[in-house]
Amino acid sequence: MNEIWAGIQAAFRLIVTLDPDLVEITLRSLQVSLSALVIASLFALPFGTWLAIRRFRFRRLTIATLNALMGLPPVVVGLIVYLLLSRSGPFGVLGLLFTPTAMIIAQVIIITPLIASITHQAMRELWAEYHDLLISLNTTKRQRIATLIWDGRRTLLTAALAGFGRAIGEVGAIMIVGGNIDHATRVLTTAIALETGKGDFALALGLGFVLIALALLVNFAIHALSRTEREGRW
Amino acid sequence: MNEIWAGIQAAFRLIVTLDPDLVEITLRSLQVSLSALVIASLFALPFGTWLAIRRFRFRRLTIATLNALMGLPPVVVGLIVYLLLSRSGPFGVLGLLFTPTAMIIAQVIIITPLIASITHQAMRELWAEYHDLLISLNTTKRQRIATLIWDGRRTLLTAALAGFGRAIGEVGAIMIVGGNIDHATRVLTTAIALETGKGDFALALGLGFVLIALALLVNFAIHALSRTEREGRW
Amino acid sequence: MSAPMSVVLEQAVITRRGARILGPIDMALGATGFTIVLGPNGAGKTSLLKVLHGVERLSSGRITWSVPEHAAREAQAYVFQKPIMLRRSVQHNLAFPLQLLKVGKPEIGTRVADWSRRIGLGDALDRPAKRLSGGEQQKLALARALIRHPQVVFLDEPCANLDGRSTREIESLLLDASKAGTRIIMTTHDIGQARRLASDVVFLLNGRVREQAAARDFFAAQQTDEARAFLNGDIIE
Amino acid sequence: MSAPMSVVLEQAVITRRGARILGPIDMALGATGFTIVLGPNGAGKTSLLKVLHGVERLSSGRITWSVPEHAAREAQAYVFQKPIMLRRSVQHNLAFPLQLLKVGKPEIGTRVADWSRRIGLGDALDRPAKRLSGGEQQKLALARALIRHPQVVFLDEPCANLDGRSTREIESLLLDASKAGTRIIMTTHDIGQARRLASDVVFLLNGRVREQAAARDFFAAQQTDEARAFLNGDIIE
Amino acid sequence: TLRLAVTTSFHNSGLSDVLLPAIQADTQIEVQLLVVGTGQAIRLGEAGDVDAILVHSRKAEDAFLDAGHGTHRREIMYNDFVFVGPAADSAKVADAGDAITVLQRIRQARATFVSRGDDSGTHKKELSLWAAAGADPAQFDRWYNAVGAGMGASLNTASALNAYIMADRASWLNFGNKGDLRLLFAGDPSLFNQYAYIPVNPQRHPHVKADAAKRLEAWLTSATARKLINGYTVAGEQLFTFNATPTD
Ligand SMILES: Nc1ncnc2c1ncn2[C@@H]1O[C@H](COP(=O)(O)OP(=O)(O)OP(=O)(O)O)[C@@H](O)[C@H]1O
Ligand SMILES: Nc1ncnc2c1ncn2[C@@H]1O[C@H](COP(=O)(O)OP(=O)(O)OP(=O)(O)O)[C@@H](O)[C@H]1O
Ligand SMILES: [Mg+2]
Ligand SMILES: [Mg+2]
Repeated sequence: MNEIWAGIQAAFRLIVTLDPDLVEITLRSLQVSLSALVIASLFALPFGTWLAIRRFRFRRLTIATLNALMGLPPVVVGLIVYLLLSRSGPFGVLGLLFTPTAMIIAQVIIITPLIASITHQAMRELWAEYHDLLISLNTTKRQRIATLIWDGRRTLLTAALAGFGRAIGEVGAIMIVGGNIDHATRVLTTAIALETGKGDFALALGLGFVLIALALLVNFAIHALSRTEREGRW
Repeated sequence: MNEIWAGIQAAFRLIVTLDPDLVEITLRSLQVSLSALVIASLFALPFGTWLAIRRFRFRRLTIATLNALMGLPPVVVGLIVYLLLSRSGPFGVLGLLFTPTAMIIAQVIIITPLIASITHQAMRELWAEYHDLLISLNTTKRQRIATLIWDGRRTLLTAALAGFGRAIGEVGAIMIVGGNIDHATRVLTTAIALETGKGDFALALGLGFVLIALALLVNFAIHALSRTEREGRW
Repeated sequence: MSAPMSVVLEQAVITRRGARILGPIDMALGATGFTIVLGPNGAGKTSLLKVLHGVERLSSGRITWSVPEHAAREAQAYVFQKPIMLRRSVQHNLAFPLQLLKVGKPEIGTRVADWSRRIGLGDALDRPAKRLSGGEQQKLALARALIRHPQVVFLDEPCANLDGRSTREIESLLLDASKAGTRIIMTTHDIGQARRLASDVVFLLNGRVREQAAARDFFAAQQTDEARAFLNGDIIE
Repeated sequence: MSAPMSVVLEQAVITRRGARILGPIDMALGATGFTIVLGPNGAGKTSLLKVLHGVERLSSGRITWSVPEHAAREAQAYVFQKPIMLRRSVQHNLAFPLQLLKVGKPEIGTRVADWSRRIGLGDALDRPAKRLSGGEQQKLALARALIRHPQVVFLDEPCANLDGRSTREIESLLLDASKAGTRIIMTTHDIGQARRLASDVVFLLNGRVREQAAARDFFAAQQTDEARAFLNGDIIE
Repeated sequence: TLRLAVTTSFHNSGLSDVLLPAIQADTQIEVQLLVVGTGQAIRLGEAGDVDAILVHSRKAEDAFLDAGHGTHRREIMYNDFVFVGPAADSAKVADAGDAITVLQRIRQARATFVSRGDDSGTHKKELSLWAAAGADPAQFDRWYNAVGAGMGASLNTASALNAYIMADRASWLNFGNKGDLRLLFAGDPSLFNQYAYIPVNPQRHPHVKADAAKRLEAWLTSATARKLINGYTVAGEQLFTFNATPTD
């Protein structure tokens, strides 16, 4: 119990003293997760939308699979990415292992299905609404997807935020491909895992609270930017 | 590279031989994650819907917070639950630590915000559509929520599946509160983490593929039940 | 039949994103009669009806029903300009308002059968309501509103998409209801229909009540040029 | 003006979940004229128009335009029974079809200004289209369809929610377009309007073409009792 | 920079925080530590993803060398394992003569016991001791918990279960969540824990920084290292004993 209190104090101390290590790993966490979010969205938003408007033979199968991939175990993803990037793996020569890039790659793989699924679900509604009009205006597939993404951007926010949340809190994969190397690939979550292992719960919790604060900050910022709630029919 | 191949073989071997340990931890994974999903949905679906229909002062704040909580780092959740359930903690007397129950509790905390956020986003659309009618029919809050959930059940599927995916693949939290004790709290993800630590990548991957297969199975089953794609305007 | 329901609007105003879309309106509607609200597109008819019914809130001013808020809401029904179809079958759409009142299953069954027949959808009970044709949806919405036997009914252009015969049937149905004491407040762009149904008329223009009179007097001689122009389908002012 | 567009339906049928909702229809529509499709609610008017336009697919049978599929689609426009509003402002709704064609900004600006004025929404350019009144939305949908100067226009009850004056304006606007060579295929429940506009009439019943004739002949003397009953607003058969 | 795979027990000791800066200063080598399980450390070496490994599991090390993944094995230092358990010490292990007896008493008392169960050096050591005690953990029931986790995680579990556990002294002393666990038994030579340094074979993996690895080895076996290692104490206790044979 008092550990939780100690954790809050630790978080407070870390923040007010602007502990340089903390700042470093926090920025790295942000950098990795935001990059992963951007890259994943570039695939996932169009793909999810495309799934919503396109009817083809194995559509249901594809969607079910996509939903299933939301359950990709991070550790396994990490392992596979590790094997691919490992020196003895096919992309070993790139020397990406144990770098932030490797962590971004792993996280992209983890969050893309999540973002795509939520996008698909949100876009089906909008497509049902726009279907006749867009067909009638003789639009190209590309134009349809663009229109839906643009007009549905506010609902897509949730998809993106879900992806970011999954990324920023993820540890299993980046631990393996990043290696949690001090001053190189250590991020908040891996640091938390480390301190937990040392039994230093106060510090672990402190870092955890910092991470949560970070997530809150990002979300408030994004919400402030896109005035989500102004939307809707009221 | 060949490890991946070896992993596929391992998965195959594990499945065909119906390795008793595998069956045990697989069933435990299912039991834990499905229980967590059901419990979380019981909170999250009504709450997310309530958020969509209710306008109150701190609504935007609440939603932003909810979205942020999608980023709860599993390790931290695990740590807090651990502290609460440990003998020195307030609920120590219950002796829940290192039991599947503890793992379920942790996972419920992790996936509830995710399910609630997606629900909220999906329900705003439907509420915009039903708003006038439900107000006009002088419905109670309860009736509104019930109506929305029922008529929106197909879109809520994605929310539930996302929650399940997050739960079944999660390792950070259950490792701490479950302890990965053999024959007691070991599940697929913790077993994978263990084998990875041992350096037995083939077995780790094998278990990973079993896990993915499991997720696919569950998703196909659910999709088969609720004929999602029959829905829509076509 | 319970207490009669009259309503009074005082300085009622709706503003949306700065623009005033309705009011200020001071108006009283009696407990009986068949009021037709007329006015050009965008005059504020729908807004007025929604305010009276309470689905749209006033930005300023007061609305007071002769009976307590709750009782008023209980006894009212509204048919929206764009039919709102529940994502359910026709019969479940009809049953919905009754289920909310916890009416017994058999009772619901008989009433649903009765009304679906009246609107000519007796053999479409299991069709998804959203797939109905425009006119069918409008009729379904009307039936769903009347199935509760409301004391006050708001109808927003209920016959806009109906064919000649359905329109006639609906009109006679409404006249019967009105005779039976149901208070009806309705908008329409069909002047002929207005003449056939109205006991009194409210003429809206740019969100304000321009004229309110008994139907006979109104159609005989309009007090304002705008009303006259409107009835002739001319450009107003 | 490019190649004239006529169309032929052969044994055209639409079935939805087992039920046949349209057809079998054999019908030819010439490259010119103002065709009014009449019929009771649920007759299949909307379905027929959608099939002709190509937004609804045939379950069986053939539809053939005199010009290649693509050219046909390019030159057509459709005003749906329920206006479909993009979740954008009025002006962006108007600009949308032009943007798709990569029309230059200034050109778009002038055309949008022109059309918004014509439908009396000149001072509502920045309002969200979804917040417009029923009639305003219908007029916006119409303008959005005509802004591309299509050769063929399908109109599904375009005046259902319009006031007398707007109806008149739209009618004259359509007549001008028709004279200018635009092919118009339209449904309405307003017989008077049908008389004023139609050059020829298609009378649908239960998804089948019951009668097809020049407007003059049709309104002078219907070949079938059903058509006669329909025009009198009587119960059909 | 040079990548060195080490085991959790070594990292938890905190010694690395003392050594790395010194290494940086003396040799300009920036050592990047990968803290992983013993098995994973070995695998990282085999794959050539690290330039050297520092582990404590003789069998695995020899296998690694026999397979030609490493150039040679260089002993650096040792620490020792200790038996930790509830202050109450229900199994009365505190006054046991040697490690074997400790285990036998725990088993007779069926006292809750937490095992790493992750094939790590520590775990292998524990198993060998059980074997020496003539017992097979596979036969044990509920009181024996193989948690399959790192040293720290296992200690957390033990502390929560208030159970007996075998840990390396370093991890134990640095462990922050002792609860009412106490160090009950230590000192039996059979509990010594030899750390060895193995550079990854450049013939196998041309890209590994062989010379840096060599220089690091030289430093690790130098007098400076001796001073730092022997001088490193936690709570006043010396953790490691330098026992490298200096290069002459
Ligand atoms: N939420 C809103 N935001 C902005 N303007 C609105 C909103 N709702 C309605 N308006 C405007 O208020 C005016 C009145 O709308 P209303 O729907 O009451 O008109 P109406 O009389 O029903 O017209 P119609 O006969 O076309 O149905 C319209 O000009 C409309 O654009
Ligand atoms: N997707 C569908 N599934 C099942 N039935 C359908 C579907 N679409 C249309 N129908 C039915 O087909 C019939 C014709 O529909 P349609 O919309 O063409 O009628 P309409 O002539 O336009 O009627 P209205 O004058 O009311 O607009 C209706 O009875 C309708 O219920
Ligand atoms: Mg209106
Ligand atoms: Mg129609």
